[in-house]
Amino acid sequence: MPFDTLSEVTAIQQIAEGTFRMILEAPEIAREAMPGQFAMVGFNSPLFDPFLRRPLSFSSAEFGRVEFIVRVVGWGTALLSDLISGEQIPILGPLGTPFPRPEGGAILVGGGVGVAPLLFAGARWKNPILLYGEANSEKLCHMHSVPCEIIIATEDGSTGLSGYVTDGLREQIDKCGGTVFACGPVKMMRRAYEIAAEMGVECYVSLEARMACGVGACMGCVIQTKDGYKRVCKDGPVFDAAQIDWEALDD
Amino acid sequence: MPFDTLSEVTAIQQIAEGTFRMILEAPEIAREAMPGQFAMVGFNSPLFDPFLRRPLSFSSAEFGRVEFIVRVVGWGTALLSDLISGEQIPILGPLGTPFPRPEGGAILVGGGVGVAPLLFAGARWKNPILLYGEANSEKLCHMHSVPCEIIIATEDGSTGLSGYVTDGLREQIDKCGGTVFACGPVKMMRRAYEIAAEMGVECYVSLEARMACGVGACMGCVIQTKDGYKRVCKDGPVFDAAQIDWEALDD
Amino acid sequence: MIDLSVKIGSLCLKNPVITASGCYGVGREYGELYDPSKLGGIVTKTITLRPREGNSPPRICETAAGMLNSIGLANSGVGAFIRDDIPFLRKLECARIVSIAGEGLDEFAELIRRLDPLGEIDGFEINVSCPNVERGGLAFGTDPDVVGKLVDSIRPLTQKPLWVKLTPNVTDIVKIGKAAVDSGADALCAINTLLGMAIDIDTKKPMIGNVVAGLSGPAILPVALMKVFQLHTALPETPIVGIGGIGYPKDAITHMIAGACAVQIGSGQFPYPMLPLDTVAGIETYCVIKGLSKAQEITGSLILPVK
Amino acid sequence: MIDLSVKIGSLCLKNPVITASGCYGVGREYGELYDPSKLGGIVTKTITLRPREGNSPPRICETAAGMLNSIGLANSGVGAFIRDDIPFLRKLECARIVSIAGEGLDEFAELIRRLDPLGEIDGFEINVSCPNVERGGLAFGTDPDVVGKLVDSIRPLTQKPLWVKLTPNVTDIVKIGKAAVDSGADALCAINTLLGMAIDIDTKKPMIGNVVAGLSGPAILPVALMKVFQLHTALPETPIVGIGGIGYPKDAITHMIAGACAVQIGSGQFPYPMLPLDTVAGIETYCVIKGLSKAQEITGSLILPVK
Ligand SMILES: Cc1cc2nc3c(=O)[nH]c(=O)nc-3n(C[C@H](O)[C@H](O)[C@H](O)COP(=O)(O)OP(=O)(O)OC[C@H]3O[C@@H](n4cnc5c(N)ncnc54)[C@H](O)[C@@H]3O)c2cc1C
Ligand SMILES: Cc1cc2nc3c(=O)[nH]c(=O)nc-3n(C[C@H](O)[C@H](O)[C@H](O)COP(=O)(O)OP(=O)(O)OC[C@H]3O[C@@H](n4cnc5c(N)ncnc54)[C@H](O)[C@@H]3O)c2cc1C
Ligand SMILES: Cc1cc2nc3c(=O)[nH]c(=O)nc-3n(C[C@H](O)[C@H](O)[C@H](O)COP(=O)(O)O)c2cc1C
Ligand SMILES: Cc1cc2nc3c(=O)[nH]c(=O)nc-3n(C[C@H](O)[C@H](O)[C@H](O)COP(=O)(O)O)c2cc1C
Ligand code: FES
Ligand code: FES
Repeated sequence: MPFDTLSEVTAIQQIAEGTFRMILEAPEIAREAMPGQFAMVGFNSPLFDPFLRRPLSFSSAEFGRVEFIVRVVGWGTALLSDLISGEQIPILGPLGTPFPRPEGGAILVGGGVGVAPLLFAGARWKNPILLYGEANSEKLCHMHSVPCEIIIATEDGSTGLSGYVTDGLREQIDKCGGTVFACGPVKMMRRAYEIAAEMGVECYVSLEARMACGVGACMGCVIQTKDGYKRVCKDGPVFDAAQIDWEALDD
Repeated sequence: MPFDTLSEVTAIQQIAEGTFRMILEAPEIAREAMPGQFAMVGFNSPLFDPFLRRPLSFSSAEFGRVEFIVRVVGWGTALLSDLISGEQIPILGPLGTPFPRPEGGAILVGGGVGVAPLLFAGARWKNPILLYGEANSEKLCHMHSVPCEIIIATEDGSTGLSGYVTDGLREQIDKCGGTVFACGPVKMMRRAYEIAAEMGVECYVSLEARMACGVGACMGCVIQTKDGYKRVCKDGPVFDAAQIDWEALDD
Repeated sequence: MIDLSVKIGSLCLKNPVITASGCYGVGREYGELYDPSKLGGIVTKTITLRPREGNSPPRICETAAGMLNSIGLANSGVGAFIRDDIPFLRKLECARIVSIAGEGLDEFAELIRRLDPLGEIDGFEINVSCPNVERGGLAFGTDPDVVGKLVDSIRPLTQKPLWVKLTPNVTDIVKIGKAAVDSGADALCAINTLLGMAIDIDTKKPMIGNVVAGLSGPAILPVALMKVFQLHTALPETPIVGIGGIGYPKDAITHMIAGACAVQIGSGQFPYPMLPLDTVAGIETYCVIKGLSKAQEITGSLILPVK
Repeated sequence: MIDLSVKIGSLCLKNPVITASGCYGVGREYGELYDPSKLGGIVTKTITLRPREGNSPPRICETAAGMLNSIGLANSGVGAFIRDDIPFLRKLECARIVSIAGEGLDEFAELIRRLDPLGEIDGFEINVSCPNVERGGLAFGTDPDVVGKLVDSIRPLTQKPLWVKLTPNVTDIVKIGKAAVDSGADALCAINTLLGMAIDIDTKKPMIGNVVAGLSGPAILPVALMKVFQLHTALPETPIVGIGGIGYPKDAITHMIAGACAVQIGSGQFPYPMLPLDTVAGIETYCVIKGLSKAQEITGSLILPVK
């Protein structure tokens, strides 16, 4: 059950180039939030600037607080980055279908800020392994505490492995098997799915779409699946990658 | 000649209930600003919230800085009151026709935040006297330095004379004569004009109207005068009170 | 005690606040936040005879103080509606208005025939104004004769209230409204979205998959108020349901002052999910402040300047 | 070097940025901030035969991401215009378009007769769309036949470019535009303001003295883009001047992508007085980024989805 609350910003700090961590006091939401779920985060602006709330995945939820990792890409995220502790913003959550809890092992594949929900999964699940990729070390999020085993890759090789985050996926599946959970750019998720499919393991992805209501009421956020249009906010954001019509997805 | 500049907030401080003083770094504007003129003060909001700039009279202009005294009455003034030193906002000015510099003595009559332009006149002119009225002492602006002789009146008598600011006007005109300059609520200005007219002295008032352009281009801010509609932003805001069609003015 | 109830023809609503079609589903989702029975009523998403996939994504896009949508009447058809949603509506204790759209007069008639017997439905809203469907969309809502014929043809099929929802994308909304009323519509709902589009200058592509979309949200409030005022002035006896641009409770009150006896809230819910409920409270507070004993007294209370 | 010049029929502008009628006077006031000759052109406030006082105040009111105005074509008449403003226009080195409105065909004709001989005028914009005048306002702009007749009757009176400025408050803007073009209009300007109103819930009075007003500003950008796109699609050979909702340089570029060969900027100047000049620079930058050698190439570059 979602709650719409006015939540106080407890802390906000930059953790990478253009990326910040935001912690909000939201006890009801924190109690119920599960990895893969998200919130519609709003603004304090009486004249509708911006008009719509922004969907953000939980990167953690504990002790009555929820945490987001946000990359500034436009005006909404820029406004959020300017918040200061003590300010209050409206947030509606938890929303959406969480990641299914894996029976066996879990390989988490996070590209860019897509790592956020996977950090939450990493903290909640048993011994997952997190492959985390960024373009370069400037963009790499500084983690205050890493919830699970983590393998870092950067495209320019400035930190960790050199290359795409998916480059190491085959090896990981080989090593321990388990289900793949991917979040990040569409190209990356698609690649993760292809590798998982080839190797016969399940793959779940967390997709993005522009959202208005965030609760499933407006039919605005659909993506094409093999079973017709599905709402990212309600039927997703987590989908079985095998169900997605990847050709129809823009990247 | 007006300038449109992005000006840094040098200081901002509360000086009465719901009223603050805002000082901006704006060298070109400060150099040219004259008492009675105003600026169109804007916001830093990329999505047009609020859309229009707000007209504010200069309460001082010196050493490259301009000062405003602002009363919070709506969203725009509330946003301004939330600014912090170092932030930048766009301001266009100086605009409008200043008070004509009096030949002889000057009696300045300011009601509420209408005192702002009169403080500027008080600092620039020779020995004026300022009658300043507020509803009560909570609303009375705390002056860092009073530029001229000042007589305070509050409607509830909590500070200074008890009653309306115009109550003492007749006596002042009797005492030293001179031109009356009034700014404040319409009722107050009208009363000041009536007294001045009865006693045969000139009276200038500074009027308010909703403004879009602030420079005289849009014809949006007109008021009715005996000579037809006049633009408050360009033909005013200072008008000879005898020219105003007081019946047509809302208060 | 303020009497918040309002009458829209024969239908009595416990308060003037209704959720608008397409922005609230049938109330299931927002129903997790508060009980829809606290509202005056709800209008379901528009139902069509056959299931409709809807338009290709992206379907929405934010604009200055508003948004564009081009959902394309996505819905699972009247059969699935009766099976899946009617049981949900049964539990609601507020006016349950079903919005319907057809591609021709027959489809409207067939929809009414199938839905009219159901006790869970308190009235119909005829959507002749959705700009997103090639047939049955604009064509219907922009021609007074066609609207008249449509209402003529379905009026005999039901005793339930028939509301007609008007498009603002016409030269003279009063003509269309009058045609609907002359043919027996019980109320007019205004407005649906304004036709609009947005373009990404980087990709040079439309922001919406279907190119053309409908503009809603606070940006359109002045247009909506104008249409409500025009309709109420021309048809003072006809109940008008004001829709468009309500972002705060006070905006709903302006709709009522302009002549609406009730309001519908659409996209204002997206940034502010509790808006419908807060609007009920806001109308009550307004009555208290203004010394009104009934919310109905707000309707048409506009004070025009003496010329 | 980017070639910013654009052609609108026979008229060549040094860049695509024009200031819109009624928001810029004749350029005197904003001319204190920057030299109007740096723009592609200016459109004067609308001139009428006789002086007009205009509507009772308040004449403007802020709305969500926009504003309402009801100036009522306040101007001192064509005589005063020729006497006071023509000498000012003489000094401007950009296209000087005079906007005119009459209460009947004769008045339009008389205005053209008096203004046509003046070398300081590079073209006319026929304002058939101002919603604020009881006669000569809406009536003209909403009827294709009347618009056609009007253009027919003035076309023979001048060799100068005739632009017709369209109202968005119609069911089918293309019909009106086509009528104007068929009668010899050189370009279509779209859009004028949307009809709108606002109400103060405390006083229950309209926020605008004249009650009815015109909505402009970023709020209407999606509507304006839609109309420009419709006109350009239906009349690909006709130059379209895009107006409405431009609040940033990028908004002007969306107008051009949708099909406008030039743009006019109106109320966007009020919060952002340097917007016209910044838009010239923004268009140049856009050309550089996109590797275009001419600003003209932006016009109609919209990429539609393959169905
Ligand atoms: C389920 C979900 C979870 C997400 N989790 C995160 C997260 O944890 N951290 C993070 O940094 N970002 C996340 N995003 C993306 C984030 O929502 C966008 O970056 C953000 O909405 C951009 O807003 P803006 O105003 O800065 O950008 P603008 O481009 O100015 O936004 C304009 C409009 O487009 C929408 N929009 C733009 N980009 C996206 C996008 N990628 N996805 C959805 N809507 C978009 C905005 O919400 C807004 O309505 C998530 C998206 C979804 C759908
Ligand atoms: C020449 C001039 C000088 C002024 N000087 C001062 C000053 O020194 N200090 C001060 O506190 N106030 C001054 N005002 C009044 C000030 O402009 C308004 O209080 C302010 O615009 C209100 O904005 P808001 O967003 O807070 O209120 P809202 O009511 O939300 O504003 C809505 C719209 O109405 C306009 N508006 C509202 N009230 C007024 C008003 N009284 N006059 C003009 N427009 C208004 C706003 O500008 C805005 O466009 C002056 C006004 C004028 C015309
Ligand atoms: C996402 C969305 C979907 C909509 N779907 C419908 C619909 O199915 N039927 C209908 O009559 N109106 C539909 N509308 C229009 C709204 O009911 C309403 O008339 C319009 O949005 C204006 O109101 P607002 O400004 O409060 O949103 C839809 C609007 C939105 C934003
Ligand atoms: C204050 C004001 C006055 C206007 N006066 C005129 C006018 O005299 N003639 C005219 O054709 N359009 C007039 N307009 C309409 C504008 O020229 C323009 O078409 C409209 O405002 C939409 O553009 P915008 O959103 O950029 O403002 C006026 C608009 C405003 C805001
Ligand atoms: S955002 Fe409304 S259904 Fe998903
Ligand atoms: S505000 Fe535009 S003329 Fe005064």
